[in-house]
Amino acid sequence: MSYDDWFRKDRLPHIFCAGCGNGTIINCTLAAVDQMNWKKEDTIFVSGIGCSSRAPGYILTDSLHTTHGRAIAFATGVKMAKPDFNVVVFTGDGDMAAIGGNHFIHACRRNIDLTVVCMNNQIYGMTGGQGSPTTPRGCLSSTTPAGCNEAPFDLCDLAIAAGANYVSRWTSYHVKELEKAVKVGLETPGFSFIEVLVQCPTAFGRRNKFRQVMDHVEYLRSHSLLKAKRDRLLEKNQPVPEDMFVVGELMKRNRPALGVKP
Amino acid sequence: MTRVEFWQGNTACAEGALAAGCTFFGGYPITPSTEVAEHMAAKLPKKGGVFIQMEDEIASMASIIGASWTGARAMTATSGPGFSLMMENIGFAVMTETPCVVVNVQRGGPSTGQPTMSAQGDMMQVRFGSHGDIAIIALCPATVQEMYELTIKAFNLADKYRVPVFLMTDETIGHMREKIIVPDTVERVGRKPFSAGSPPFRVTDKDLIPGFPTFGTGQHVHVTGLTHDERGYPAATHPALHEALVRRLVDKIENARYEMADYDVINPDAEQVFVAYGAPVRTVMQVMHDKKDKNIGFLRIRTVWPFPEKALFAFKNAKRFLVPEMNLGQIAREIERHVCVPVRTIPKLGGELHTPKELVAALEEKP
Amino acid sequence: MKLVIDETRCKGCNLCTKVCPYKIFREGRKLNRKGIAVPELDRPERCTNCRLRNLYGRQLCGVCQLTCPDQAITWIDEEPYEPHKVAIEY
Amino acid sequence: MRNEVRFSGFGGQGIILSAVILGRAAVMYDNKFAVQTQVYGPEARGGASMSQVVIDDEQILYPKVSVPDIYVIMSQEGFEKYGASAQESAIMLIDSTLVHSRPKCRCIEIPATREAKLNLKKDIVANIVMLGALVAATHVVSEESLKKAILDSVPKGTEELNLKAMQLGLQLGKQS
Repeated sequence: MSYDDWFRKDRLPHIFCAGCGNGTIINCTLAAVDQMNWKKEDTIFVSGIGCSSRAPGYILTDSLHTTHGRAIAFATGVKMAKPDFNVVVFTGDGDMAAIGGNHFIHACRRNIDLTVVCMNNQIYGMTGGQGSPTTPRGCLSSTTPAGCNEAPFDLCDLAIAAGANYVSRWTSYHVKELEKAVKVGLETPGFSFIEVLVQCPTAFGRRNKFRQVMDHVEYLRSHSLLKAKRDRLLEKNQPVPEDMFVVGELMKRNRPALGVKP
Repeated sequence: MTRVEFWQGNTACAEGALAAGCTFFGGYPITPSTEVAEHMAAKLPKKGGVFIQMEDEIASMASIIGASWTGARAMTATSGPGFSLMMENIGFAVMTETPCVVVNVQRGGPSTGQPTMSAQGDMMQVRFGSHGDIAIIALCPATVQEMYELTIKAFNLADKYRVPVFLMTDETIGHMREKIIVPDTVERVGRKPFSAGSPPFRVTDKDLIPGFPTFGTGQHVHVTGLTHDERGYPAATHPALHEALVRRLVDKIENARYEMADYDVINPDAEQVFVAYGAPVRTVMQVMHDKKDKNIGFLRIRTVWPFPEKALFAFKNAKRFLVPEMNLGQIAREIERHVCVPVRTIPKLGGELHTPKELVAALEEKP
Repeated sequence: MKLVIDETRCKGCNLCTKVCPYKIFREGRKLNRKGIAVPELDRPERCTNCRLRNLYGRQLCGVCQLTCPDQAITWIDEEPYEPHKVAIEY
Repeated sequence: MRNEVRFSGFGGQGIILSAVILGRAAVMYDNKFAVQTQVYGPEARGGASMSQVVIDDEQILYPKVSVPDIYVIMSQEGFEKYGASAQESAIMLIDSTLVHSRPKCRCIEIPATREAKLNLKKDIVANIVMLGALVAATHVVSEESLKKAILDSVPKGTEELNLKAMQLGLQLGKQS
């Protein structure tokens, strides 16, 4: 079996724009799920609202496409009622960090056995490019026409502080690493959070000098700083470049978790 | 063997849920409904169920919908402010035809209002509060005994009609302790079985209710709050499909209004007719008992939504309907839509139950 | 093994042309029925997965397949299997 | 016959529990009907706490107390807020240790808190003393039922203490 079998083939091609990286992240997630040897009937995909949240509609399992920001709350109900199920949540930065921020931190605090894959395109894609809680300072969006003047969230730091067992960050360029990270997330009992920075050519790139899809992917590649490298820099008291973001496994621990398979 | 208990309304509600086989409770503390959650927290895990205190009422509603799809009988309890927060996900439950039970122990509003006082101000919100055209079922108990019985009924109706069912009680009944006779067995009506292989939202039966494809049974059902076709796939820009879906969701409830109607008609030949639900029923009963007048009729409603308007027509000589409500006349307005005689609202705000004296005064006033 | 691009799924983003270590994809020049310039294969024999997957019994690279956001890239078995002789350009 | 009993005191005296025990005695052991209601909210915690019980041989329709005929008052503030308006035909049991006002109606003074402290070394059971006195003075429920209801309701390990308190109350009630 390959991960290709996990798609609802009658639903493809999906509605994502040409060049959108969400499809890449679905591939990597399903490739990891496929390696787990999970049964389709025991695996549930849950999502909220937004581009990212259309993902479960293309996956051949029971799936729950819910209301804006609430995916993790719905998933909590599914997982608590049936700990036997493997529950994976697809969410986006606006969905999870803005309207659903409270559910996110509380799921981390409970350390409930979910795997959350956050497709962070740093903007509201589906509604047409409004600023989100992860839009970097200075970036243009339709609601920050003069450049975003608010500080963005570091979702991984948030998850770690709130108590998640597994936290990692990759980008849509790092497909192999992402696949592995999702797999570790799926294996880890407790709350696993994988943030994936993803290109959004339509809503983000167009406004922020990434007219070509590849320009943005290249930016994600060149500005990602491996955690090990960052740690080395810190060790040597060397400055960490400010315009880069850290990728890699940021937290793996074994705190008591909720809703773990009996 | 039945047994006698002296229970608070909220306890009776929780016990009713346990008797009905509720296995999942997701809630958030709010006066005056908290005792339901507390009782469930103490009892549900011992019965193998799951109690979880969520981070807010939005999450509570979300969690019970998620749990319901795994096959659990799921429930939450709240009051006005929390109920308002639940509205969006209530619409989701209606759209996705998810059975669940929501208890609203009503308190004085708007806003934080009167947390410890009684009201019936959410009767229209429950019917129309979520956006779009929805249809739901709302039950109103007037005794602690009914708190128990109607909670069980709420689970059965939710499963049968695949719709959120609301136990719209009030602080008066929720906080009152009263004698209750607990039966040793209760009736359970489960969900319509799903015939494997067919599209999950295809309806072939006259009752317009599709079978329930529980998660984990290999049906690979996609559940979405978007307008969806019979396969469950989003089809949000399809006008005819949307109309057909919303009409079905409303019709499956409204067409069954007489089937699920639950009311008592007392003195049908009377000219003056009280109509009441919830706590004010108690005051009307006191007045009926004290007056012993065949010319005073009483329609006591337990299933308020869908509204059983046929029951009003049982009073053929009615010259006037008197409607005591702990709001400014919400269900009175619904009654006005159906009858040609005057409808006298007897509103009561402030958190206290109507006194018999107040009802007698309304009864005796010159038209 | 043979690499195929599903024209019905491809949206023409050309990410594959950038991520393949062997550069076996190049931007398409002809528009298909949907008006999309589907990438073309350039000497696909150079793809390690195409050549050696059956030999090693596992996926060898597959970055293009994972990256393709539109699930348009797959490998199919060639019947009968014939090993190709190729000269690898570095 | 319908009796309407009102309990009032300050938070922590067990005012609500007294009312629940009385209602329970009537319903579970006297085969009567009872409805117990109470005032909730922050004002009932620090200030005057109040709870009421309606006891009737028939089904209780209107559940609220309109004109109480029996009062049990255990604090001065409780008296002022919930007892001062008692009608003349009512009976009022007053914890004379804590309440210095007296009503216009028939008043039975029970030094419950003092007696509980003196005889039982625990003033926490003053409410049970008052319940015993109430039953002795009014027979609103039977002594046996009260005893069973108390045993149902009090924390494990305190049964003996509470039964002693009840006996003390019964005595005080009979004397007055």
